[in-house]
Amino acid sequence: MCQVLLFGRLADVAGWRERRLDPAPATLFGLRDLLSAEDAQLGEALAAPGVQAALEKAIVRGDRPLPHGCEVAFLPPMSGG
Amino acid sequence: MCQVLLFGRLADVAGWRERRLDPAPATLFGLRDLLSAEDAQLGEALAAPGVQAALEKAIVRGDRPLPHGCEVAFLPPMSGG
Amino acid sequence: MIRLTNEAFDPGALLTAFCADRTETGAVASFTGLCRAEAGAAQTLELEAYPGFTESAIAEIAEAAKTRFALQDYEIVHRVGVIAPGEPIVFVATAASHRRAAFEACDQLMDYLKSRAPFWKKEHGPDGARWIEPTTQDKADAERWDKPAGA
Amino acid sequence: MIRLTNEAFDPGALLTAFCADRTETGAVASFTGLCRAEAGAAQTLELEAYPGFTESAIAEIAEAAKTRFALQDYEIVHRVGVIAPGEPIVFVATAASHRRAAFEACDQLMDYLKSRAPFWKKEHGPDGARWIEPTTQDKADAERWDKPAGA
Repeated sequence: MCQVLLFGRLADVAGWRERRLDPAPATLFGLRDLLSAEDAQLGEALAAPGVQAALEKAIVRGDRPLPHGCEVAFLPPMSGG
Repeated sequence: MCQVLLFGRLADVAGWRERRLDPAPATLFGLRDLLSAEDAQLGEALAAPGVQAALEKAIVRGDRPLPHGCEVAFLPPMSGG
Repeated sequence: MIRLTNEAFDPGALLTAFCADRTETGAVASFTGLCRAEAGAAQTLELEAYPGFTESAIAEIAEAAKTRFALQDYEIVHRVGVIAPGEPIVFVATAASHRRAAFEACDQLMDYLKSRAPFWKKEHGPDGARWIEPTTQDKADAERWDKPAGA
Repeated sequence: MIRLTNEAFDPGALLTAFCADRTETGAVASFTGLCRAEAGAAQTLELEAYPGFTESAIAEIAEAAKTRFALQDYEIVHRVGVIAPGEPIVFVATAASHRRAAFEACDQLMDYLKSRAPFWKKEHGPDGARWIEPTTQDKADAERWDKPAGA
């Protein structure tokens, strides 16, 4: 199981902001591939330059295993306040 | 007649802050000489570097005639706020 | 203190509280960012944060500024949600012994908040909504602080 | 608005009023100078102004800054008389479309107020009273603004 959060225009493109996946893919890249396979537009938005992933509220680069019950967020380029 | 104001340490040295002189000397330098003749310590303080004179709330440099009823102020170096 | 809020807030009330009971603070600088109507071009602003993540990212920057400028204290309040023209978006206050440190820290915190803080901003105008990215000026402002102190 | 006051004032109340009803102001910078106790070295501060003359001198500087930084508005409140540690001495707020102008104008106004404004300041401490003159740092801060803009 994992909780997936989308922010900014990613949420607009997907039409959802928060989703529980159970069972969840074993890795971050697996999760991204799953979301992209389900929704090609979201897939394109996730692959755009500047999109970052956060695991348990910390930015991660590259692939990571997804622990059970974790929170994953996809963050488009930040606007600032 | 003229109104004489002292500020900052000039008032401390003289022991007064405001004084009406009637009759008043005809010029600013005449006024300064009069005050210095009456009180040598004040005279010394008025001659110290950075002391300025204001006539009708405007800084003046050099001597000036003193119109009847005018306000003259002697200003030590300003501290800022 | 760092706080995100969905509710409109009064910057003056924050400043009053921030200045209270300070006998060794000589200088309090503050900045209030207000939502501009831009003569009707922008009607409302919508700001999204990632609760927890956003405060941590701001705290990291704020604690670095506190050390760099020897601040005694700081306060950052940032509005999220839908914001109407004239409403405060952000309030930053800094307290220091002397004014140069208070000003520079406040200025730096605002530069970071405007260009690098994790917010997503949507402008709702007469032609619909659009997501905003930092301006080139905002990025240049923030980069002024990237060089080491004194360089 | 420029005001001298014998009474203690609340900088937050001034900021609230200054920010009210602004739909085209993006940025409000403020500075509050507080009286420091300096761990007992200074007990109270006594500030003297020359009513009329002091406000005019400040207004000249403030109007020049308003033009230079394209300010929408400013407010300056300065305490005179006997001031206890922790009490506000000066409040300056500036309003502009964008934050750089608001910050720089506020910073410049404070530099002038601290070093060149017509006040006479006496510190009453445990060893008696002494008249204060601007520090070398205050003078250097004010001189930063003497060069033409952009130089």
